[in-house]
Order: sequence, then structure tokens, then C-alpha cells
Amino acid sequence: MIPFRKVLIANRGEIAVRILRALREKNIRGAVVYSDADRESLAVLAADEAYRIGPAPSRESYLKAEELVDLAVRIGADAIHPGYGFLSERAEFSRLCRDRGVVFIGPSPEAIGAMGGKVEARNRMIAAGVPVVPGSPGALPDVESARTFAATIGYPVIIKASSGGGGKGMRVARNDAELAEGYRLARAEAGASFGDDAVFLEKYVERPRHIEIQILGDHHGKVVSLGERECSLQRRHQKVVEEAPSTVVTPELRRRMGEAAVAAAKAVGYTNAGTCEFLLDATGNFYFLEMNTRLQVEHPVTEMVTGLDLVIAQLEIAQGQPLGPEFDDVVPNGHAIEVRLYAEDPFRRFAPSPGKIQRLRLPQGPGVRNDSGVFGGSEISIHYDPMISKLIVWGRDRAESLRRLGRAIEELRIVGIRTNVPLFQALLANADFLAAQFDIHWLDRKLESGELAPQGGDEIPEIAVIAAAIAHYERSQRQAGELPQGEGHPSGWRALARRDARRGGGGC
Amino acid sequence: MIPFRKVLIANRGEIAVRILRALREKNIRGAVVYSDADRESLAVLAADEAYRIGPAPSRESYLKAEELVDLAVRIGADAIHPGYGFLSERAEFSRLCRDRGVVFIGPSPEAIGAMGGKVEARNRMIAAGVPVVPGSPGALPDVESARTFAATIGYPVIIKASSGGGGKGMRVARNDAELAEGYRLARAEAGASFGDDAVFLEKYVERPRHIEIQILGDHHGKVVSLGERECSLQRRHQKVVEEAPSTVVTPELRRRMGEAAVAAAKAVGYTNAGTCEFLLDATGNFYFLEMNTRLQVEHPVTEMVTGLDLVIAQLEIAQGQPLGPEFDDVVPNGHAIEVRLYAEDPFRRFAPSPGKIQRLRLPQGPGVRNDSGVFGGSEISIHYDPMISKLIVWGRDRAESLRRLGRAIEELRIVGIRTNVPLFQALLANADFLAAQFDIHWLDRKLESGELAPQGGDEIPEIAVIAAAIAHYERSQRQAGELPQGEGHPSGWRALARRDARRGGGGC
Amino acid sequence: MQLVSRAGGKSERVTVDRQHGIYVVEIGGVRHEVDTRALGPWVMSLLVGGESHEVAVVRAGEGVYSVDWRGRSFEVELVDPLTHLAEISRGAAGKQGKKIVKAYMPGRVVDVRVKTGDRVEVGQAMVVLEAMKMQNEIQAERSGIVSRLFVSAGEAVEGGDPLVEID
Amino acid sequence: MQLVSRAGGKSERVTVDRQHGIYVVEIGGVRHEVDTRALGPWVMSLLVGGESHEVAVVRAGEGVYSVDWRGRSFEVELVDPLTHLAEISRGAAGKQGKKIVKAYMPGRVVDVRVKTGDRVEVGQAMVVLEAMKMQNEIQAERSGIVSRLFVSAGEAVEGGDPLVEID
Repeated sequence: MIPFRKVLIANRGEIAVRILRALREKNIRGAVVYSDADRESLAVLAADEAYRIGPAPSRESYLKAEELVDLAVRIGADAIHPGYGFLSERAEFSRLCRDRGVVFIGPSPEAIGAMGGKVEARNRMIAAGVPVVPGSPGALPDVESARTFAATIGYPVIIKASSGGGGKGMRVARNDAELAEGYRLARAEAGASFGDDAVFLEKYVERPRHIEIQILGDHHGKVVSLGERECSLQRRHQKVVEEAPSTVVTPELRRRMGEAAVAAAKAVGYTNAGTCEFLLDATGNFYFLEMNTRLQVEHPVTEMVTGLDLVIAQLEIAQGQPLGPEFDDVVPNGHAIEVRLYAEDPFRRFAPSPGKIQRLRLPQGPGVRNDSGVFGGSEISIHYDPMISKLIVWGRDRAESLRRLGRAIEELRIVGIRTNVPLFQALLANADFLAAQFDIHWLDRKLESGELAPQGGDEIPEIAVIAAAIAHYERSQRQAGELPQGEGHPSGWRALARRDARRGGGGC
Repeated sequence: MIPFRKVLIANRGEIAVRILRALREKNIRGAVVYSDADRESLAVLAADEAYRIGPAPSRESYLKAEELVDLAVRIGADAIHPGYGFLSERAEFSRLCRDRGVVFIGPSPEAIGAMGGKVEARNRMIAAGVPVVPGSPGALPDVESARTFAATIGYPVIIKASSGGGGKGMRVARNDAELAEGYRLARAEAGASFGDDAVFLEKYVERPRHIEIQILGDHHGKVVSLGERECSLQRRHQKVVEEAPSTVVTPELRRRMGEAAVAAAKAVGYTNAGTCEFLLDATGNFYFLEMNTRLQVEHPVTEMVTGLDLVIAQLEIAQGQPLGPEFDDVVPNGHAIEVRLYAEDPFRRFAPSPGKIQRLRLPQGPGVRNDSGVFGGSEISIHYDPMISKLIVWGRDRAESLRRLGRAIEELRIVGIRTNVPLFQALLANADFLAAQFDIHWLDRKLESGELAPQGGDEIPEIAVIAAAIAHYERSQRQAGELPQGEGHPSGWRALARRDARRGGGGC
Repeated sequence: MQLVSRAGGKSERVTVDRQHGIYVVEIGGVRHEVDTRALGPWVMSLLVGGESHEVAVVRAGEGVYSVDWRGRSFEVELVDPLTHLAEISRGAAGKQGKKIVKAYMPGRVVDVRVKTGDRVEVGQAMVVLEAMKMQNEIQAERSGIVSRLFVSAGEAVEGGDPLVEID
Repeated sequence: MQLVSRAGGKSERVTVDRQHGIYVVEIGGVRHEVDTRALGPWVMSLLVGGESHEVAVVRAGEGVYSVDWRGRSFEVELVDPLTHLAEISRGAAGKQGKKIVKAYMPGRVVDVRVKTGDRVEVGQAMVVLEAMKMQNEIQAERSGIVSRLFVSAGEAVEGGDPLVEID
């Protein structure tokens, strides 16, 4: 084992801060890079060392693989932690680090590569006995062959155009009759749309949930599962709320999914932290989707119910330490929920809401954890993902963690930008969400139908009129010079102008 | 059971905020009172309702029992939560609430009274079979009687003047010879000092630890122990750091101390949350000191290792609900440490350091909990206890929670007032503390001897000179009007003057 | 001080007065005593009767205020009663004649879906703005005729830049 | 800019210069390049070489700055070299002649343990102040003769009020 003395973080925002915390607890120096947009970020403030990497755009800064490795070598960093996003799942970056003698805190380039290509990954999973969504190996010449294949995988099935996409040439069939009909229509439509009427069959997974398994693999051949995360609540494939454990995963199913995930990881010689994403249908069948070969945004919910620190585990694995017994047969303790706070306006179709956070007060107290990348005064730039903070709650059961979530959301104060908090308020008032009755399409459906429209969107609370009236009164008094010094809120109003004039922040 | 709809909190600061969190999670309206010094406190901001109770001094505000109960009745509060300190352990306040038909969230006046008087409490504990420090019933006429009694309780013993105090006329004896000598000296000294040479004997507890047991009692006769807290680290009898569990308490000792605490509570018909404080000697003997008939400041460490919410438990008990099975045979999970952040200057003999918190950034992330009563911009008044926030960390074991504590202390930012953070930094560098080798006198001893003097007290880090030099340079440039707009830190320096001029805060 | 509030499509008579440190606000005839404190810029603590509210108020225009409360933002317009009456009489209340739709964030215009003279309805997409790697439709906040276009596809805009004028 | 820093009992030559946005600070001959940002009032982010430091700087007097760093406060005095030399020559460096000991918090004077003309040593208790229900000894920060008393027992004082003058 080579103990690290210094680690470079090739990332930004909350995850850079999260990694810095782990490094400090391991007594390892933490160095970060920053783009011109991030010089005043929390990550830079929290780091032991900080180096400029380039202008704001990612491709000119956080995606500059060569420069990052050069920097690591120059400052004597033993390893690079890629966080998530950016270069974290680029096989060539992992290889580049290896070639330059810098430890990449993640899997080998081979493992990343093997899981990177959808087709190769699928075939290796099949070979490893990991269930994947069953599909016909190739195009089906006639309805007979289709019926035969359908019989082998069972209904319902979906007929897809080989060269298709965007829903065109797709038909769901629940029995032989629908299959015959669908097959005919699908071919016709495919031919018309793509000039190629070849179609194939796939098992149709109804109302699936997104259940993922967190795994860890060390460099001594040991791979463990730390249980599942329920990530079905997604808006346009973007996770919004994550939980652990899932209400639909029994201990027995947890064991089977865990075994599948471990098998998947072993099949590609996987090391460090990774996540196998599965589709879970209503009858308890699960199908491998893909493997995320990195730390997940939602890793904290697993930490909350296992008591483990996944980033510290990543560091220890990368240092060559074997996974200890504390990682064996982990059972979830209580229930955790994470909500992702985005700088986006749910009243404007979740349009990004960049700007300066004038005031920030994070919720605190029992069962509440904040993984935040910002502070009062932070500038939310348009250049990066609009996620500003993660709010994680823990309770002895889901009901308690839901109550905590509601309390924490109430407590949170973010002034200066719009956030998606109203969405969480709406979710906490929704019976399906409270009963954990959802699938991966649920959130988009509810947002479409307007059922999750933040309550009382249009109707204005009296307190807003009162506040505005007082502000207006004071402003006119001040303009008329009638308001004696110290009366009213001089600070509030002068400050406003002032703040616009300067770069200073509105609090910590 | 009477479900509460509204509860009045007869307290302030962090505990008022703590109770408001529990109320919100139980969906009960939370009302607070505020003195003129607390109008802009976090408690007022976090409350559903807030009412002025009087001027800043406690006796004119938070101690006005009649006014508080009148207010509770007027606003239709079902119950009053007294928090800790102030009226929380006044039997007559508990009685007043009962007489006025307002539920007092705490024990009955009888239970408070029984535990309030030292002598009565001691006798009732003896009757209940709870171990107390053995002592001779009365004065001992001659050295013979002293030797006889010493034989019954065993050495070491301490000889004390009946009408004594302040250490005068006290002698420790470890054998018959020392006893004879000490008896003679003690009597002479007592006679000289107090004009009364009567002396008595007590078991001398060497290097004792302060170990306390958290108990809960419902209104159906059930009393449970939730395990111990290690509170030996005290400065002038003021707890500074608390932990759970204690490194010296074995499961077997935990069981015995728990049984003693439960017996103590049952002996006085105790209900709601309470704490039995014990002295624990090096050989595992423990002696009842006193019972705190209220929620303790340090209750969070018990919450962290049990997963229970003690304030919610208090509410449920007060509503008449029975203690459920989740309170049976609770075993600590992991290790928690709490440090109390005080607005006091360790470099000035811990003199209070009131003033405005210009900037506040609390530590966040895994295993960190803040129970805070302040925000950026808060005014720390001279009228109340200088504790501003509690930092609680959890780890799978003591070593991990110590690492987390170190990390969190590093992360904490408080600007504008002095705090006792340097004391914690010194503790985290102290071998005895890291090894949990201490007793109730340890901290005072180390502070006396200067061993815990914050490291490098006098020697100034280069960064301080650099920062001052830059600030000085900018100031002179600005005065000379040579610094172009937007250069340097106009905000920093103008703001300084501005802030002094106004009441506005420096962040949330 | 006599005012008319226009918010959420309805208007009410509002009077504000300050009596020894306490505000008295009357809305639609209902009287509220309000104790206020400024917690630095933007943020105010209001005690309305016994109720405690923390709000952030930002002036969004002449007599227009955006109020943040419990994680949500509300826009309130305040005008003096005479102006209000005058506007009603010419049927323009809550309309203020021409309306300029602005970019609420910096970004790049990828598509302009209206031309001058077009009639637009509330919620109709007029401009598509790209920022933070996402495409965002800028919609008409009221119905009317597009009287002016300030941008064309491909242009970069700053937050607050005018995009379309609706009459 | 040429300066002499006096802190923690020792003095050093310091030069500060600003070159295209970057500060160059030389202390005792060692050169530091410093990139600075103000994070609103008081707080500064400093990158010294690669090292990141968050500090809060408050002006505590003429040329005197109190710097908060990693939970601790340090006082640094900066004077121009000539003043420094002059003071050394009359053996007054770091002394500035008369020293007025101030109350560092509001409270009530419960005891005054010195009288004018007394000689006091560093750390000697001169006044006992009560605040937050605690008694706090105000000690002599340097040795000398008590040349003036500003308070007497029972008086209430504000933070910053002068208590004792030492010559």
C-alpha cells in the first residue's frame, strides 16, 4: 500500500468539497483546480491548495486531461480523484494517469472501456449471467419468427425498428394477435421513416423502477455490494430524488441484485466504487441497464444507511488497502432520502436560474446532512450543471425521513436565485410519492399533467402583499427624506444598490 | 392521549430552535417568546409564532413564569416546553402550568421537588438502593469511631468539617495511620476556621469520571435507560465536550448503571426525559450525584448513537403516549462527540466575547450535525449564556468521530467574535484526550498547567502578516485615491465602516 | 399611504402607515399590525400579529416587488389608486400597455418563433434560449401582438436583455 | 511600499507591491506572490503560491490589523521603517509610550485592584469586570506605571471603554 500525501481533485462544486472533506479526515493534502468562474468557489476556499486550470468553459478547463495530469505531477500529487461527470468515465484519462505514474482514483481504463460501450457491456453481462432486457439477436424476417421469439421471452414485448429511434416504428404487443398486427405496422412505419423496414423484438418492461446497486472492489479480488438506491424519480432522465433502501426491494431481492452487480463488476475486473443500474419491473424481475464507473451524485444515501464513508473507501482502495470486514453483509439501517437542489425555476419549465446567492441558510439539526458547493455570496454560473447543493435526511424509517425532509425544506433559505424547492414541496404533498408508488416515467407524467404544479402557483399569499407594501412605503419615505436615520430598513435598500456595485457576497 | 396543536417554548437560543424542529416534524405549531435582545434571533425566525416577553435581563423576561403561562393560555398553546436552564427545573413552574391547565413538557412538580433538594434526594436514593457516596451519618466523636467507620466503607476516605467548606478542614486518608493524623489535623483546622471542630467521614472517590445516564419515563409506569454519556471534560464544572458511549463503560456496567438510573427515576415517580449523573471511579464503582429533571444540553450525542429523537419522545410522552418497543434494550451504534461552541476568548481566560457574528459558515457533510442558535449577522448579547452553537459528530468508532471532529473544526468559520475553537484544536492535539484518559479534574488541571495552551499562542503565522500587509496597502492606496474602482477589496473596507453604521447582518 | 396592490390577477386597496415603530397595513379592509426587522440586505423578519414570517423583498421595477417566502417567489405591483382607476378606465389595468419580455438569464438565442405582427397567447413560446447546456423556451407572459423583436437566432444575450415587445 | 511588521514580539521588513492584479509581498527577504479576492466584508481568499487561505482582516487601530485564520486571531502592526527606527532609537518599539487598557466587552466593574502610581507587571489583574454572569480579570498587557484610572467599582462600561492607562 502507498499512503497518499496529496491528492488532486479534477472537479468542482459540491463533489470537490465532498472529496476535500474525506481527504482532510484521512490527513491527506487536498488540491483543487479552478476555472476563472470558480476562483471564489467553496471548493477553492476549502482546499489546501488551488490552481487555475483555464477559462470558464469546461472544455477549456475541467476537461483538459493533459493539463490536469501535468499539474498533478508538478505539484507532487500521488493521485487524482475525478469526482463524477467531466473526465470521470473517460478510459483514456484513467490510462493517461497510469502512464504518467499518477494513481487514478477509480477503475482501470480497461474496466471503464468494457462498461463504456453499450453493446460490449451487454454481451459481457450476458456472458457473466447478469440479466439484461431480453431481445432478438437480430432482425426478424417474418411474423412467425417474431412469434417464436416472443414465446421464448414472454409477453409483453416491444417491436423496434433496427435503424429506428425517437419512438418511430415502435409497437407494444401483449399477445400473439397484437404481435401480428404490431409487427406489420412496425415494419411499414420503419420502412417509411427510415427506408429500412428491419425490426427486432425486446421484452417490454412495464412501469419499471430505476434501482441501482452500489459496489466496491479492491485490488485483491474482493468485490462487495452495499445495497440498493431507489432512483426512479427522474425529470427528463435527470435524477431528482434518491432513496435508500427501496420500499420494493426485499432482503432476498437485495441479495440477488447484489450478487448480479458483483458478478457484473468481476466480469470486467472492476476496482474502486461503481454502480450497476437496473430496471426493476412490478413482478420483481430486474435487468442490467449500465454500470456507472465512478462515484455517484447520490452516494450519500448509501452512506447514511450504512454508516460507511464511500469517498474514504475509494481512497483506501486506491492506496491498495483491502476491503475490511465492515464491508461484508451490509444491511441498511433506517432510511435516507436525498434531494438535489438546482438553480432552476420550476415555474418556468425548470429554466436555469443563474445569479448570485445573496443569502443562504442551510437546514441543520437531527438527521440532516448538507453536501453543498456554495455559500452566501456564491455566483451560480451558466457554465456548469445548475446543481448547487444536496440535502440528505435520515430517519429510522421512510415516514420519519419524509417528515425530516419536509422540516428541512421549510428551514432552507436561499435568496437571490430561483430553485426547484417548490417541486419538493409539491412532492411532499403528493400521495403517490408519500406511498413510494412511482416508476421512472412517473415524475414526467405528473409534471406533464400539471398534478405536481407547485400548489397555489398563481394565488398570492397576503404576507407577500404586506411585505411589498412596507418595502414600498419605506422606499417612498426615504426618497422623500422623511424616514429618520435608523428607522425602517436603510440597510436593506441601500445595500441593494451597493451589492450590485461590488463583487462582495451576502454572507457565509 | 391529547395530541398537541400548539406548543409554547419558554426558552431561547439553540434549544428553542431544536425544539421548533421537533415540533415541525410532528406538525405542531411552535410559538416562542423573545426578550428585546432576541427579536432578531434564529428562534424567532424559525418559529411559527413569536411574542415579546420583556426586556433583555432574564429575570424580566425568560424567568417570568406567570407571564409565560398567561401567554400560553392566551394563544391557545396546549403545552409549554421549558428547554434547559431558566424555569426548566423549577417545581413551582411545573405546578403553575398544571394548575392553569397547560401541559408542562417535563416531570411533575413532585418529582422535580424530590430531586431538587440534595439531602432529600440522597435519602430517597439510598432508600431506593441507588449507590451514593458513602459517608458517616453524623459527626465522629473520636478517632476510634472514625477508624471503625472507615473500616466499613474502606479506604481512601476524606475527613470533612461538618460546618466546613472551601477545602478547609479536609484531609484524605489512605490507611489507619493517615486517618489518625488527618482526624487530628482536620478537627484542629475546623475548630480554628469555623469555631466548630465537628468532622465526618466520606468515601474519597479518586479521579472520578462524570458519567450520566439518559432516561425516559412515560405516564404508564414505563421507564427506560438509553445508555450513558461521558461528560468528564469540564472547565470549572462547565461541560465542554461530551461523548457517547464512554470508553470505560462496559455493556455490563452500562446495564447496572442503567438499572440504577431507572430505579432512581421510579423512586420519585419520574416522567419525561431526565438524566442521572454519577461519579465513576477507576475500579468501576459508581455513585449517584444528582438528577437533572430536564432535557440536557448534550442530549444530541445520545440521539446520534441511538437514532432516537429525544425531543419528539418528550412530546409524545407529554401527550400521554406510551414508550414503544423501539426504546427497549437500546444499544449504542457507533460513537458521537459534542463540542460546545462558546463566544469566549481562550486567550483571555475564557472571557465572554459578545458582539456581532459578521460571518458564519457551519461545517457540513458526512457525520456532522449542527444545533445552532445563530446565523451570520447574529448579535451575541452579554445577557445570556455565551454558548452559540453545538457541533456534534458521529463515527463508526471513537477514532473516526475524532477525525470528523478535527475536520469539522477546520471547516467552521466564525468571524466577528472570539470563540473557544482554539481549545478544541488543542484538545485534538492532546494525547490524553485522544486516548480518553481523563477525569472531571483533568481539563482544569491541564489549563492550569498550560499544557492545553493553544499551540503557538504567541508566534504569528506568515499568512497573517501577508494578509495585514495587503489590507494596509489597499487602505493607503484608497486613501491616496490611487486604487482604481473595482480593484482590490473596496467592499471589505468600505463595508467595515458601513456595518458599524447599520444594524444589518453579514450573511445568513 | 393609499395604494392598490395588483398581484396574481386581482387588485386590492392597501393602506400602509407607521405608528411608533409598528407598521399598520390594511388590505381589503383587514387591519394588520406588523413589527419588522431588516436582517441585512434583502431579508426582513415580519411579525404579523403573533405570526413570524421571514421574507426577502427585491424591487423588480417601478412599484413592482418580488417577494420570496417559504421557498417561493411572488410578484406584487403597487400603484396609487388614481393611476389604477385611470388604467381601469382605459382597460389597461394589470397590462401597463406595451410589455417587454426579457431574457431572465444569460445565454444564446437558438430560435425565434415569432415575427412582428404575430398574435401571441399567454404561454406561447416566442424565443428559445440556450444556457447551462439546456434549451429554454421564453414564453409570452400575456397575450397581444408582437410589436417588436430585439434579437435574432445565434445572438448572445445577457440576463435582463429585451427579447420581444408585446402590445 | 516599504513597511516594518511588528507582531508576536518580533519585527520584520515587509514590502508590498501590486503587479497586474497580483500582490507581491516580501517578508524578511522571502518573496510571495498572492492572488486575493474579497468575499464580501472582512473575509479574503488568498492564494499564496498554490496554498489557499481564507482570512478575515479587521483594522484594529492605526496600522494595526487583527487577522482571523483557522479559528485563531492574530494582531499585526505595520509601521513605516522610519517611524520604526525612530521608536527603536528611543527604545519604545512595540511600546508606543502610554498604553490604555480597554474593556473588551460591555459589563459592570466589580473591583479595581490598582491605583494610580502602582507598578504593574504583564498579566497582572487590574480590574475585574462582570459580564454574562462571569467575573473576568482585565490584565495588564504590558508592564509599567498606572498613570490613570478611568473607572471605579460598580460602574457599567461598554466594550472599548478605557479602563486603565499604563505609562
